[in-house]
Amino acid sequence: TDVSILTPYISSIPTNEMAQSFKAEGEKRGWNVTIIDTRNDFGQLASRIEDTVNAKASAIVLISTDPAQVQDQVALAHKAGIPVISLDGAKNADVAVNVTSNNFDLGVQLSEELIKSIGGKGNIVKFYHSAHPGVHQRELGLDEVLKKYPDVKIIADHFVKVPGPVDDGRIAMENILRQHGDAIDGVWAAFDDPGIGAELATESEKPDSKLVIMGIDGNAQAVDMIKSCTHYKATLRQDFPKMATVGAEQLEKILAGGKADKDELYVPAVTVTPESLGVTCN
Amino acid sequence: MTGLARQYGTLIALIVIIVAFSIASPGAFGTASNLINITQQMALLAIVAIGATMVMAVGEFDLSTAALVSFGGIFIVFLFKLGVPTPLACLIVLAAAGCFGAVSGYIVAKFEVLSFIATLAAGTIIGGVTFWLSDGATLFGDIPAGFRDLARGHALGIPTLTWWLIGVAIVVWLLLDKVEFGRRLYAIGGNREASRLAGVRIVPNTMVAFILCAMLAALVGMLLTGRIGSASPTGGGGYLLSAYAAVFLGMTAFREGEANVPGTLVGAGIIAVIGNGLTILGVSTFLQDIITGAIILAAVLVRRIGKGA
Amino acid sequence: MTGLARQYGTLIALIVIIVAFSIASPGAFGTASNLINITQQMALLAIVAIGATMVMAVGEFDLSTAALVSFGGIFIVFLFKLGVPTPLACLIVLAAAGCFGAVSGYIVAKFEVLSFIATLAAGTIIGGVTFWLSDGATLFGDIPAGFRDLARGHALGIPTLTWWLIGVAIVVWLLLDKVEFGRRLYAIGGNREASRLAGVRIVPNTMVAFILCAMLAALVGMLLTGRIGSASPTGGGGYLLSAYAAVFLGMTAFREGEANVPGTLVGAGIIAVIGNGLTILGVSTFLQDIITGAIILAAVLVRRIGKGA
Amino acid sequence: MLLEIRALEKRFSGARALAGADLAVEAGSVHGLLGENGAGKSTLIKSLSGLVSPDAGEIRIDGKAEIITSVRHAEDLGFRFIHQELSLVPHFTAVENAFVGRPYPKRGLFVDRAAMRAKVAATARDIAPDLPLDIPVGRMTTGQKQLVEIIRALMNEPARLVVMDEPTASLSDGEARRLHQAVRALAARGVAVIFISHRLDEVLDICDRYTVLRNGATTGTGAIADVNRADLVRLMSGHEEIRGGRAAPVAGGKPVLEVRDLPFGRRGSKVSLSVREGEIVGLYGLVGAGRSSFMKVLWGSRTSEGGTVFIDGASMRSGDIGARIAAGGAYVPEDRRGEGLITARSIAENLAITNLKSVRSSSGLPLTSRSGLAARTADIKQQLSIKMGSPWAHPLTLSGGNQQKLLFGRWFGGKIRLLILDEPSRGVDVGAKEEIHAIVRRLASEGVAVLMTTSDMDELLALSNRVLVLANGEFTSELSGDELSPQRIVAAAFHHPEQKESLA
Ligand SMILES: Nc1ncnc2c1ncn2[C@@H]1O[C@H](COP(=O)(O)OP(=O)(O)OP(=O)(O)O)[C@@H](O)[C@H]1O
Ligand SMILES: Nc1ncnc2c1ncn2[C@@H]1O[C@H](COP(=O)(O)OP(=O)(O)OP(=O)(O)O)[C@@H](O)[C@H]1O
Ligand SMILES: [Mg+2]
Ligand SMILES: [Mg+2]
Repeated sequence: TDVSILTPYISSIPTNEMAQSFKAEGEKRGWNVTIIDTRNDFGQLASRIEDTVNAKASAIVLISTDPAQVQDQVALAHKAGIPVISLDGAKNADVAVNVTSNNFDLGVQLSEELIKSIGGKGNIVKFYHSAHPGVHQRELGLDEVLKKYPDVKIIADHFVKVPGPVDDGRIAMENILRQHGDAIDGVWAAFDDPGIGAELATESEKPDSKLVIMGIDGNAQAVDMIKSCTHYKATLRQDFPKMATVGAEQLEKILAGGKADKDELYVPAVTVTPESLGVTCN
Repeated sequence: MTGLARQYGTLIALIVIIVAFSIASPGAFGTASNLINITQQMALLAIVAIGATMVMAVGEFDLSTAALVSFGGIFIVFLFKLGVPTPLACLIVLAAAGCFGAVSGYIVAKFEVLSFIATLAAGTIIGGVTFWLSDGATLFGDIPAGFRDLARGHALGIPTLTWWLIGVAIVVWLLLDKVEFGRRLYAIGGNREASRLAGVRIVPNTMVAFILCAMLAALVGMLLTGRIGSASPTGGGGYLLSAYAAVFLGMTAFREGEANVPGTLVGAGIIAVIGNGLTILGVSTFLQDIITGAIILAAVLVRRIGKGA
Repeated sequence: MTGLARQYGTLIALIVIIVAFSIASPGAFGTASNLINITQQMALLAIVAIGATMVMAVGEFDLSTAALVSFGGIFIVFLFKLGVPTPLACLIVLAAAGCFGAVSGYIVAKFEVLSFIATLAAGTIIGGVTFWLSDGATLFGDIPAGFRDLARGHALGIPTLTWWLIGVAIVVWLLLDKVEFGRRLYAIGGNREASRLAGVRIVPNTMVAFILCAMLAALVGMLLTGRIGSASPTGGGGYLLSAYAAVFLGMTAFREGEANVPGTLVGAGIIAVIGNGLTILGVSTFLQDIITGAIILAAVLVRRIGKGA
Repeated sequence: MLLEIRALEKRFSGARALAGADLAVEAGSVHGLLGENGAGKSTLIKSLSGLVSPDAGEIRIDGKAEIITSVRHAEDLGFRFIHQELSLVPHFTAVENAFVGRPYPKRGLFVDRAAMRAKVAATARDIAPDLPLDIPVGRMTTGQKQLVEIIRALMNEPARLVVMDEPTASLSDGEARRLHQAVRALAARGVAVIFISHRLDEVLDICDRYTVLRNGATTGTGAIADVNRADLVRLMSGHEEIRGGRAAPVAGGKPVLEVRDLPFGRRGSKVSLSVREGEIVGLYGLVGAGRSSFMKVLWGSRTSEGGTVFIDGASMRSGDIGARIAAGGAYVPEDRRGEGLITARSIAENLAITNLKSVRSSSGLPLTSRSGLAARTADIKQQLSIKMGSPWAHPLTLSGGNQQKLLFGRWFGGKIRLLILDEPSRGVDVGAKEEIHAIVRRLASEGVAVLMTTSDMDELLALSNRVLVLANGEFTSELSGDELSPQRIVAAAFHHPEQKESLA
């Protein structure tokens, strides 16, 4: 059984974790799993799906991609009888199942958490990357929450450049700190990488600042920072290995001739905080 | 034998690669339908590369092509969201891209600024405009099916995208090889000062090359949007280096040191075939990169080794 | 006045930009600590660009620098995970990068393959190796604090990264401007055939330029890892075009058409100052791109306009 | 015998460049190496410099057979070369160029620029006292570049043999004479010199011995004292020299080129001149006098403020080359490779680029036809008797004289009213030079006005009806009829403009 994992974002930590976990799960089941990455390029992603269909693979796993972004190719696979499942993507008529944490909900959760920790009012800095549809959903979550808190203001925002999001976030935060300094109460990072950059910047530029940084993904470096009682106070860890496991189970059913349990399965996210890691900071 | 290798080394490399993959995977790679599909997969890259070929023919470089691909994709969806009908929207996008190209070409030709830095700056500006049009987000929806069909489906058993490639390749090949305009471009690229002294007008000719290159890049942006049904503000990023790889591979293919359309097609073909073949063989991305790099090196070295002093 | 603009246009552009930002934001931009911080922010980019300057001095191009930056970062963490001690690990990374550079340089100089395509292929291969070393993942952990301190903190009030930049800039400037080796590189870059006729040995000199460029890129990869505490297999991607933008800006800064270290520093300075200043002023990212592009264009046009024929 | 070459052979992909060339050079002598374009002179000396490895034959140095493998090897043997193609680094100054590939003077680890400059300046004092040493050679004139090459070769003391491949091709009489003195001084010190030149009079003047090559083989060698010009020409070409006389201008021709109050020269003094139908006006001056610059202003490739240029009464806008071509202007630039030929394109395209309309497949469509290109090439080839193979070959495969003819030929087919020639026969052998002169005379007799500049006094006298002399960017005199003698012309060229205020 040949299973192809296709994604444009293999070097991002969550995508990679899902891909590697899925590969391990698949190999446990005796599948031959190949990972194909297209370096942020959707045109190429479309081509690679076509190739995989032509190679008559047994199944396709799309990771971190909204199937609508490559709709025709997904439909092509579906028509060719090759099941497509999506991890951290979106529901789609031609996709058997999408296993995900709801990105919009993640954004809402993060925003609530951050705003709570700064006391319901104050200034926040936003790091975002709207070019990625999933990450963009989190931003929409923030917008939704902000409607409830008129006293919370975004005083600076930064579109994070990839590749190199950590250093880009760091340089941006250094500069934002120079302009706004102590006026910053919180940093909202749509994913952990720029949050890590923001923490590094704060450490070296304004170590005694009271600002709070929160992000999404459960990136190991971010978790480490949370454990070390830095400004980084929380990250929402999507349970990527779990998503991969659920995905593999679903795919196993489909390959055995069955059907997926539902067209969308949610794997809840876990909040990582100093408390949850068993450390007390003051 | 070595003479042949020197003359047509890169073309031979392409053929060798195709034969090798066909033997390795006769059922999947070596089928007519897959080979036809490769032409569709290479189409967008090849069209960008053909545009770049014109700019390289005048001896310049356009680093803003990738930004223009993204721009084309985002701007057309932006116009669709405003309710502009398909034909008009396409014209507006092409005209806007043409304006960007005209400005780059004018700056490069008139002020003799190095095209590398001028078009890099132009690309940054165009990228900013693209982000601003889209708010940095991937745009979905509101794309008319009629527009999408320009980049989907088949006609006479050949994918529509392949038809686009055929059309563009023929037109630009005629322009460069048969029409007076092409003679002037190659003359400027060959020796700018000599051409100027012989009465060739540098500025307008260079500008037209940049304009056409920009329009083709924007066209690819639109076709890409049609193909995948969405537009990302960074969607064209992947086309820059590989398009130039195709042109440079092509420069070693037929006429030594001159960018030319048939060569560019061979170059784009090599890149597309390697990607397709290795995926079909189930080679992982990391290894694919290593093999792709090695094959490209081998393709350009074929001509060189044994050339002697 | 116009004479001055022509001679030092790009340097003047840098000064004008700094003055303008200082007026717009005296409290945040125009402070000593911010200006010092800019030198730290530009350091990594500038070191890559200085490496590229050497390759450009021999008239070639190295597109594998970005891949080498990523490689340097991933490979050092990979070695740390194997328990290799810091000094040895650094040496191994530099040596490995040097080997990649030597191969690229040899192919380019010996077989006269266009460096654009040869180093693009080399970069693809290096990228594949990097992905393979890291399984495509960002590597984190096991980085000794001693190593991280090479890229963090201050000495004598100056950031450590700035010291690195100062050191590298002085060494390469001496190499290129004061030592025979540099004269040979510029001779080859200025007229390869003439240099060959004069008995300059093309292959070894070109190779050394590529080797040093590769080592500097890998050094930047290591410093970046030290700075951010993790390494991504695509972490160097952002350095390619901006490093060359710095070099090309610098070529217009002092000696017309020759890549040179002081010029490259000015070029990198312009890019860093714009980024810093616009962020401090709270300009949105999209507008930042547009303004950055426009300023770079203006900086190179300053020299050109009014130059006449 | 310092150097003996015996039966040297070399083929380049089929073509024979050397077919049994012999050459023997004694220490302390100046040896003239002669031959038509393509005879193999450059190939012969390239085998001495290690750039070409001969297929057969031997090279003996001090009686010992030696295989020269590289440029360094040749330098170690004490050989210095001035190659025919200018080999300079454009960004480098004269001083920097002089040291490329040579050991640099050093202070500690670092290159000692002051010592470099002092060394170059010392050599330059004798050869070219006026040469600017500190500007990039890319901004120098061809003649000045040539002087840099000469300085570079003469600067190094331990030389045993200096080979000069056409060192005087773009020097005018003044500079050439200084070079001749330097060459004799070298010989007096015991250095051997191989001197390649197409200017036979200078060879007769300064050489002790000669060797003539024809089709890659030696056809004669001996002492200069035993031969005259006619003998040399016979050895080179196998037939007698043909020399045409100066043509008389068309009687009552109307002015074609008229220049009024054109500011020129560093002090901006105004120039007026006119050239009539059938007239050949020669422009003379020393290296760097501004002859080429003046022609470029006339042609519109350099812009100027004020003044007017008329062709057949129509005023030409400054900088508008197209208008000049439309009015029947034609221009042959000085630097064949840099400004003349598009070396990467075929001969046919080089001949058509000035007039693409003439090779259209049908007059209404801007399509270039291959047969049209071939036909135009065949036509021009026949008119100018160009020796060439396929029209699709690249121009650099032709000999220098034939390359030069391409630059004339590309203006054929349209009407030619004004012909501007900058060094029309640089590096061209006696026979081809005569053919080119015949072309110029023929055009003039058809009513074309010709404005020409040349560094070659023979050529100037052979063609011009009238001579204008430029010194330091200013016109210093106008000579015609009986006034046309080398002495008067050179005297005017050395004149300083300050003393000649009234003439401009
Ligand atoms: N590298 C080369 N490849 C092919 N043919 C060559 C090469 N070099 C020289 N030739 C040919 O060899 C012959 C001799 O050329 P060479 O340059 O030695 O002539 P020359 O006597 O120096 O002529 P000129 O007076 O024009 O300089 C010519 O026919 C030339 O075309
Ligand atoms: N009238 C002038 N105005 C401005 N610049 C001048 C003028 N005359 C000469 N120059 C400058 O002086 C140099 C000599 O120019 P030019 O090429 O015209 O000399 P030339 O007489 O043709 O010398 P050569 O015999 O070496 O070709 C050039 O660098 C040119 O820019
Ligand atoms: Mg010769
Ligand atoms: Mg001249």
